[in-house]
Amino acid sequence: MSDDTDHPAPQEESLFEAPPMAEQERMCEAILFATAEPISAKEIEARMPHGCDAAEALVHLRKRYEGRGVHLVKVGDAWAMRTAPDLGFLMQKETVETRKLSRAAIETLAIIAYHQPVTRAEIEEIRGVSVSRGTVDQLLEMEWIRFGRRKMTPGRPVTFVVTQHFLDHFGLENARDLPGLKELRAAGLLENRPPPGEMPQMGEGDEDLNEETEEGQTELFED
Amino acid sequence: MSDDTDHPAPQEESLFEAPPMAEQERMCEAILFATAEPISAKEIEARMPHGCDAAEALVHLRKRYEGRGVHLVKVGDAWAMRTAPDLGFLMQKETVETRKLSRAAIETLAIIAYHQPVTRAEIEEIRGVSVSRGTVDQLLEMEWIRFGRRKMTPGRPVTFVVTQHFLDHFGLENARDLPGLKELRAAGLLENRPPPGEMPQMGEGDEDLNEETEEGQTELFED
Amino acid sequence: MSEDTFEEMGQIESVTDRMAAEALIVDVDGYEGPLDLLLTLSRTQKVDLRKISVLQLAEQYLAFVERAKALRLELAADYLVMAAWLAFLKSRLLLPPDPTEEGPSGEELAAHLAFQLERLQAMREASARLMGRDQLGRDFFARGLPEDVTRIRRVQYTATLLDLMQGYARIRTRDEFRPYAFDREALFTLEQALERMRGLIGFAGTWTDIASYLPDGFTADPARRRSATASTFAAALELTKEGKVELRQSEVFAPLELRRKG
Repeated sequence: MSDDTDHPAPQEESLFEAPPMAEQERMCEAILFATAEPISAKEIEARMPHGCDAAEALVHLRKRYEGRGVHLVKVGDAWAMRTAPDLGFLMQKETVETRKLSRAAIETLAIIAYHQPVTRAEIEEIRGVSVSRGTVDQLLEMEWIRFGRRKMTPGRPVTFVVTQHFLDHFGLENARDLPGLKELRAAGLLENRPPPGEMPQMGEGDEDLNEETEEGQTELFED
Repeated sequence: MSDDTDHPAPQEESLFEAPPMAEQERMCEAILFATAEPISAKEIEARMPHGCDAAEALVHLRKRYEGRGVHLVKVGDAWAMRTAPDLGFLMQKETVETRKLSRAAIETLAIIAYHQPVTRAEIEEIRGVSVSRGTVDQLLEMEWIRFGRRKMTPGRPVTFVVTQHFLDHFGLENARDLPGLKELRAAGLLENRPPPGEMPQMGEGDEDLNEETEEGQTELFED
Repeated sequence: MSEDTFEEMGQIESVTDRMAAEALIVDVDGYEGPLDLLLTLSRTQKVDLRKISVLQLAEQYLAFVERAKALRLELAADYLVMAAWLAFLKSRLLLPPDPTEEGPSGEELAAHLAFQLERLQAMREASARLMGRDQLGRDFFARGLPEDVTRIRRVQYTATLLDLMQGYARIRTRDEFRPYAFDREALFTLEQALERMRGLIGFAGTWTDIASYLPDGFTADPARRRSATASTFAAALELTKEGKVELRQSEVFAPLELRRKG
């Protein structure tokens, strides 16, 4: 008992050496198989024995599952096991009937994904109509979008960004992997070009709504 | 539809050749991963393309997962993927909650520290109340106290002493280093003013001390 | 049967055209605003949106609005706003630029409208591509049999040396041990002041110096007087806030006077 405390840390470390990498890989595999939601390397590591390097083990594991019926995919800064998309046809039984999204909701989602962080006014400017509260609520409820930082423009409007859940759902590692993003940017179509004067402003009707949502949201912002 | 039943099986097989075994293995893997319940080879096969042999694919798959973090196990006559039993500890998340020792435990510990070696009867006499078994057990379990020598008095009662662990925790070299009451008061750590009407038990030395502190406080207060 | 009729008539082209024209009118509610309608109209030009003729588009839009009016269809205000603006744009595009005129030129406005249409079109295509991707729960799947992570809560008890010493002192002094604290005898608390004043304001019909509310025994000793004055003043503010009394002061450093309200 007293011996342990008398000696400095180095000895302790040698007592609890990190398991070999193959074993660490097994551990990551077990943890990932057990969870349905994406889980960060940090969280995985926290559950592994002291001294493990989850990030490295995950790289090995990902390679091991290449071409298999189940893949290790990266979702934002988290990881998850997912069945290979080409085998979807086997899973009719597992298919969950998703709520059919309205055209407005789909377009709003796409605009948020490609233009994020984007304010409600900017979405309205792009779609040319006001965005109904229900549309945004639906996307928030599905956890496909969330509030981002406030914009440093007059009124400090809230912005919307897509979530990890969104990335997971559409099999994206990163919001930068959105299809056609580069081309759209190159074509200048993701720019926020202010209209020259004397143009009718699109979808202005929702001022009060903005104010309403603005309150109480500050807590939701990271940093 | 009606065509299928009119023609005999052989022709159909040649039309839809079963995928290679590696592919069948992938399919089983994906189905097993995604299903919420154990699933029989027959059910798996029913979901695979015509001509597949799920039973054989499962044998290969089981082999593939041998020694991995996840195993393919048979549950009754169904199959399921399960994390390897030796990794069960990863499925636990330990949270340590630190709580303050109860007043009874602190007082008992204090008496043991100041009076060691001390018997239970002596502790009770000093505290004026009986010492519950749970309190002593808790301190023993924390390894802050241990049994000392038996006292050479009638009944040869066991005594309690504090441990090295205790000294380490409190940063003491020796139990004799514990400051005495007088020192505590002199250090200004303790105030010793009893509520009115309960003076009789006070030690003599307390009177002047009170005056002392009172003076000091008045000064502080006037500034 | 009906297919045969179409073929016989040999007018498929004109029928679909007619149906499209009707759809435009009947489905006016189906459009998501003027921009959406403009985008639909632009398709009849069958050119790259970058090369679109905004003038032609403006004319198409205005014709559409005229037709809708002829059919006595209710058009939302923003459709009419857009119609007015496009009429204005049309005149700007047709007339030679007036150098004295302020603001953006007709070409600039037209270019921005074309940009808006192109951007909306691009977002429509992007959303179609997004929804066309493999989706979780449809094309690929998560673990069907997730295992729960059991949370083990371990309680660790702790104490400090001070706890220990205080515990011992408590026993040795028969429980009459308190941690070091200020002597509170010279204190007159806000609660005490409030309680005292609540009892007394009933009598304060006329303006009275709040100094007269200091309790007995708190006026001679400076420390006690200071504490009582502060608390009484705070209590007076509190009662003013509650609307029970009024406070006044004739000049800086003059006595504060208090009177019952109502």
